[in-house]
Amino acid sequence: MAEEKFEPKVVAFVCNWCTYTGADLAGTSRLKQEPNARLIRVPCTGRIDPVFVIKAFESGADGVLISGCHPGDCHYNTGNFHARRRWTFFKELLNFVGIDSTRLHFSWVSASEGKKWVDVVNGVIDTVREQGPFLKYKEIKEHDFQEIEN
Amino acid sequence: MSQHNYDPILQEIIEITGKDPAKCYQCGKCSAGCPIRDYEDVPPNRVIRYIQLGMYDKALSSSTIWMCAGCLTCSSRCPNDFEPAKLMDALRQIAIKKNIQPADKKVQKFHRAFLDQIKANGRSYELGLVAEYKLLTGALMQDVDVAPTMFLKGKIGILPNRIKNKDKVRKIFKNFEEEGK
Amino acid sequence: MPDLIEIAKGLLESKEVSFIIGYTKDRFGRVKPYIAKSVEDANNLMFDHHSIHNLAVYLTRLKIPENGKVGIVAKSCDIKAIIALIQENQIKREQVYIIGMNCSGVVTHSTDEWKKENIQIKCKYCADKSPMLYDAVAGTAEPFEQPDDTQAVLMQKLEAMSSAERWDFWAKEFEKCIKCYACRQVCPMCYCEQCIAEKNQPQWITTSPTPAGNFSWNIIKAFHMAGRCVGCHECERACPMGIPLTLLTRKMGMVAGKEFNYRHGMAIDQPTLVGSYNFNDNEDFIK
Amino acid sequence: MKIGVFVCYCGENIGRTVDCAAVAKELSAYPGVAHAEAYKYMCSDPGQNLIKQAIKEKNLDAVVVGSCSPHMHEKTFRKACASAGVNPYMVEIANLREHCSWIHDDIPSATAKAIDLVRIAVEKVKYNEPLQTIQVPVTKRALVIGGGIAGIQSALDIANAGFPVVLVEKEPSIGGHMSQLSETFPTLDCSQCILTPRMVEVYQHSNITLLTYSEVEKVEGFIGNFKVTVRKKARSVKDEVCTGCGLCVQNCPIKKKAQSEFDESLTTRPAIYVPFPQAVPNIPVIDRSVCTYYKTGKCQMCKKVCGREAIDFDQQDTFLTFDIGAIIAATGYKLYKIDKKPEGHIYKGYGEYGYGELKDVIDGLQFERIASASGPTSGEILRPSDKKEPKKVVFVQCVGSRDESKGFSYCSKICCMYTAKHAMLYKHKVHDGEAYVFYMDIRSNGKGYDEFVRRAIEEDGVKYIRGRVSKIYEENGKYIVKGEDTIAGVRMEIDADMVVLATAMIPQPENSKVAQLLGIPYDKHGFMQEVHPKLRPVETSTGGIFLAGACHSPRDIPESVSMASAAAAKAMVLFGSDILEREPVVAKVEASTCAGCFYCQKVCAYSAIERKEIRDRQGNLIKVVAYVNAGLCQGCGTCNATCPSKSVELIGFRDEQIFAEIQSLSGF
Amino acid sequence: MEIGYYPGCSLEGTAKEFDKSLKEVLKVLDVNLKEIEDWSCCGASSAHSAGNTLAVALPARNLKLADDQGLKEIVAPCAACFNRLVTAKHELKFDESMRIKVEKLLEEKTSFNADIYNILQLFQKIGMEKIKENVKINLKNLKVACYYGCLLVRPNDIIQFDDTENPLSMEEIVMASGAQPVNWNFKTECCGASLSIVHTGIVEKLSKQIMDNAILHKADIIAVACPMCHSNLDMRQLNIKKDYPGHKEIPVVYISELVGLALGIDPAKLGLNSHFIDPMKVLNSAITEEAAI
Repeated sequence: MAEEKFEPKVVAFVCNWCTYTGADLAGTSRLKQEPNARLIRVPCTGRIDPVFVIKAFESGADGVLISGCHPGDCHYNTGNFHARRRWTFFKELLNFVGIDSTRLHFSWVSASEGKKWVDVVNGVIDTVREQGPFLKYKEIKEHDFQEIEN
Repeated sequence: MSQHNYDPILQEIIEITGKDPAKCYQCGKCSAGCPIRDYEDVPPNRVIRYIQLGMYDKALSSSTIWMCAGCLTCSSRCPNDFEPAKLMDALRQIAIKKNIQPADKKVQKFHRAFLDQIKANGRSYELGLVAEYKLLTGALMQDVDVAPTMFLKGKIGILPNRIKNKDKVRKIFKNFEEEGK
Repeated sequence: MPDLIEIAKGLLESKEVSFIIGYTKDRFGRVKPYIAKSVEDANNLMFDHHSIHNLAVYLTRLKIPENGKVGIVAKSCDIKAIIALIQENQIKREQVYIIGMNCSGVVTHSTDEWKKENIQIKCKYCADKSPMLYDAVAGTAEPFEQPDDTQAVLMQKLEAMSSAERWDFWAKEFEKCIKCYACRQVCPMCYCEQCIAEKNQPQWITTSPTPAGNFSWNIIKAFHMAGRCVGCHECERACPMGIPLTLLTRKMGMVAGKEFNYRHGMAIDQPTLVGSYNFNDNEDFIK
Repeated sequence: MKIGVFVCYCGENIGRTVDCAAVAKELSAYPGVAHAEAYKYMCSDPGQNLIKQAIKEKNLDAVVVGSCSPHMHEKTFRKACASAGVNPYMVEIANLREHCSWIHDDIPSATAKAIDLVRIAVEKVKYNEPLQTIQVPVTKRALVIGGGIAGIQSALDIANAGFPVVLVEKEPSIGGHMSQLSETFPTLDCSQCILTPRMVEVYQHSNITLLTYSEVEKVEGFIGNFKVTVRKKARSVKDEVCTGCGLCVQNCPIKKKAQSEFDESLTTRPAIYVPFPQAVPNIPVIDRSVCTYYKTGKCQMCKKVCGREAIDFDQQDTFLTFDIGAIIAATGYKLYKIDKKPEGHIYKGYGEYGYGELKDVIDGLQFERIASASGPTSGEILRPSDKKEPKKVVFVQCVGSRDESKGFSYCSKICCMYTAKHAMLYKHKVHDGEAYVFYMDIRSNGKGYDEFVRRAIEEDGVKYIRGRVSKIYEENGKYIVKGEDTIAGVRMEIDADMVVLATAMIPQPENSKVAQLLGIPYDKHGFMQEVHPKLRPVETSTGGIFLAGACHSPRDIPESVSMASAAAAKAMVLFGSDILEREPVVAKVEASTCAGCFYCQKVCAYSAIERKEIRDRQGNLIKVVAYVNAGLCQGCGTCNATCPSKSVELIGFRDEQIFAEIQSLSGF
Repeated sequence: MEIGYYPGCSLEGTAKEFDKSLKEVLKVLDVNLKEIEDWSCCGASSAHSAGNTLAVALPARNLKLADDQGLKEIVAPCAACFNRLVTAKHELKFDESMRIKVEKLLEEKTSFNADIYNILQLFQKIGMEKIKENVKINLKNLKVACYYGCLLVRPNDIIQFDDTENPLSMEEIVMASGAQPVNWNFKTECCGASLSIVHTGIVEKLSKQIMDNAILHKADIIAVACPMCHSNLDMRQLNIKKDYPGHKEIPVVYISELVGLALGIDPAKLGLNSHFIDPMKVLNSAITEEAAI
């Protein structure tokens, strides 16, 4: 993937009630965003399993964003609280093995924060673009394919 | 802490008292229970109000901060766990630093005299204290009536009790004065 | 160490427990796990610097009947695992008779001789050398010369590195992994009947020992230990390829301590870190 | 699997920046896609017909629509497909408008993105499975806990709508605190006069099962299907035979042993008693803690005088169970007492006001009783200690309320109003008396409320002093009230004959217990928690359980009544249909792989995870596994992500589906 | 029982009799006092007008001395000293940055393990029974108003001793000594404390109010546990009598003196003769009826 101009792939796992709706609002308010993000809708941040993130990187994502309701606003009362603990560990772990906060991002975006959503998404995309393609992960992935082939 | 604590004086107050004046909602319970209330030019709650409004000079120049007897009645009854008595301490300390003319010179002089005693002897020594204080204030005639009886009843020694390691205590004061600068 | 044996005999005699999981020396003098079923067996029980295995793992591997009861010889680090297992409903408190050992440290490999450079890292930063939950206590904890916490040093070194350097470090380490799952088998906290690694619908983790597969396996394994690992270092001891697995688990432990000032397996009634939350948990990392 | 892809131009909305035709074309070649087309308005009738047609012709078994946000038209398209024979849950929406065309300008990249979005949806739908909405039957019977004005209102509303109601009250009579009040603000009409008819109506209502002197013991099940056990405490009087003649009460030799709860301890009552004359039901109860018979086995005076042989000393508590569809909690409040509290209590007492040991320093409800025509002084204002008429009365607001150091941060909301009322009533009855009110702020936001307070000040000459009282102590029959008027900045020391403290409103002590029974959250004070402060103020996080009145937060009669009616309405919405349709998006446990660590149970906010024992034929326990109660599960999927062995799956968002979505990205 | 002793400056001066009586009483109750060697002033109310660090450093020096001299528990009879010592200990314990600043002032590490008792707590430790056993003189006709003042009970969260508004521990001791405490309203009102020398007028007024309330509640005598309170009530009464004609005088004694009296110790040894308002008249009239028991 040696393109002259690198366009990052960002996968965003968002909760249905706050962030997805916030993104809808951004749309209805016609707030322009960079086209690099792909949203995957889940009911609640509580549903998002760290294996999703790993899989996303394996599938060629250069950056991952996870976003849900602000604490206290969770449609399911406590889902985001449990998620928050999960991420505290997971981001530390990934950082420890070399995937730092420039690749993995978190945010709380409520249904009314269309503007914030735009800033977050564009922010993430720009940081990831600066980082360039996630070659290191792609290498080990490539390696896999060869192994499987032969 | 409240939003406005970028203000240096306010910050110092919070630093000293550990309490944010914004906590006070001006119920006046402190003034209501203050034993010295009748002798203060400004009610304690109003002193706090001045701080809230950033009118520090008004607060610092009030006699209230010097009259406060430190009985902590206000602190123990305050509905917001804000401690007015601590604030008074803080304001005194600041007033001394900024050497603002206290509305009540006598109290400040007394405290100075008291501390000088400790500095000199390691312990306070009433006769010396009264004497020095009188020199500072010129209230030479005060307590003449009780003093003799005090001697008779052996309540005041003629000589101060000094401690062995006066230097230790002096050091504390020295370092403290350094700290101020 | 007579008192251990006496306790064991008493238990087996009175039939209070159906057997006792402990340590014994084989004919070559090597210490190995041992199950004492009879009073005679009890004589073979022993405990010393070479009793390194975390026997708690057997509590889930051997099926203990609903109202059965077994004895187990356990160091404080093993007891943590037992407590954790009770918290995670793998065994009932009344099903185990814990013979807590006052521990004075163990060697890294059962064949090592007892001297400073052979002492396990975990003993270096072990905060509780005497049992925190037990039915009986045996042994005496002698103070011993602490080994240097080389792992902590390495940890700091890693943290000082750039992300890329860290990545390379781990890429090299994980490359060694042959997916033998010894780390999993020996881990008392890995009691799932079907591990996520075996789940194939969908297959989150590539089973073949390829770089990507190894990466995801080791990461997920470490993550599943977050807030649950009791730090017995058995995984690393068992790893035939010498991957420094406890770097990861210890890191998770440090996060638990730093962020939630929590240590797993300290008390049965303490709420587990996973599964509970606090409204004011730190969230600086969330935009 | 045959998937149909339908791309909507949404007029210009999508079409302007996304080349919809290209998207359809691209997708038509995509594995699994049997049909792909684009159309101007997919949500329009012709649009929907296109879909139905395609389904029939190409007999598709799954559909992906690239259109506006699923929050807009997911339902529409699901319906359409259902009518054409495709299970509605085999439909996925790709959001090409809000998440693509409206936020991008550059056509190529927007189109490329659109293609990805549709692909993601296609990949997901491949793993969708036909689902049926969960249908639970609704038991059309309501349980109302608490027989105060709120409970009464809810019960009557529901009963009048034709649904059966079980009303449970822990005291011997319904009526709650309102029955104790003298007159009510801002109209000063007599509380009893407006309440009593309601109480009687409840008693006589054919749809209401009234259980007084009873408490809820157990609550099982879920919305529409609760099973509730009620403990009917032994009254020692057979309610079915008692005529309420009152002979037993008159003849009870014990006259002064027990303090009257109704008169707030200003009077005493016999061992067998009816709380107050207008009590409903008018059936006495024996207070076994003071009755001589239960102490010594002697007396039985009541039994002797009862012509109907209604007295039954051996009566036991009985348990009744009901099938309930909806529950309304209306457990109400009590007044905080200023007395010394044990170590570690969440509230502290007021030593500076005498720890409640000063006889003529009373609280609001006690004053209500004194001012009430049916009260101990028949409405004459006389102070408790010496029954003299106080000429100077001080009213103190915010006692407890808004006092963090005593454990309260909140405003009790009604004190400003009832204090004004008290002062007014006092002035009306003691013309030459002086009334002082110590207040911090006057909060009189309600219809006619502020006018009411002004009236107290302007017409009745009540003196309002802005400041908290620092100390109250007794000095030969006078009560010295030390305060400060913070407006004038002057000290106010008043020697009063009586002091009335407007003490904080706190939840009934049983509140948190009830909340636990119902499995609904409550705050640190014990007030029950609504699910959304603005849009769902009477609903709780547990479906089918609603809140009414002061069990939620301090509130006055009108607010309690309207909240009660709101709760009743919510319950009746539930009763509007025979079955409850719920999205099939719930968790499901794979028992064979479940290791029984029950982390899922720990993270579930709805206690939907239960324990199930698995035994072999001999009945030996093999293991204990998690089991999801689909009735309670709300479908957040936190359990799914938490489960280490992935043995819990959230139907509709199963791992396979999300896995497929993620993997589809490897292409882009 | 042995216990460390921090007399404080006043007990060497105006409050000599407090010191004397306490020592006499403890002899009888076999407690021996071990005075902290080379103790220095606690800074009283003046230090914290000057600066928090100074206000903590001065007591900190003494806490250190106590620890160095191996004293596990110390009693500070003077309420002001007690208050300063406890407050300082609290600050050092819970305020890291304060501790560091203070150690700068002291130029040495702090240590503050000793438990600090006021005189009432000391009596509680000794036990009411022990006192009752040793009572020789019957004081049952003596009505005592227990005056705590401010610093014994405030700030409650730090001092954690008795109730701020209506403390009762001194009453217990009075009852144990056979006298009867009266219930009154000014137990913890302030006497003006350090304003004594500077604003004598104020202190006189406050003290008068306090005494009047005690008298109003039929007290024959006021018991105190604070030198400040004592001098303000006792010594100032001379002026009060001048400035407020018709002031009914009431003797003011230290709780230790009262206990000592009950234990049958010679009043002179207790220093009961060194008060401005002679308490002996009242005391004698109270005990004449039936002397020794």
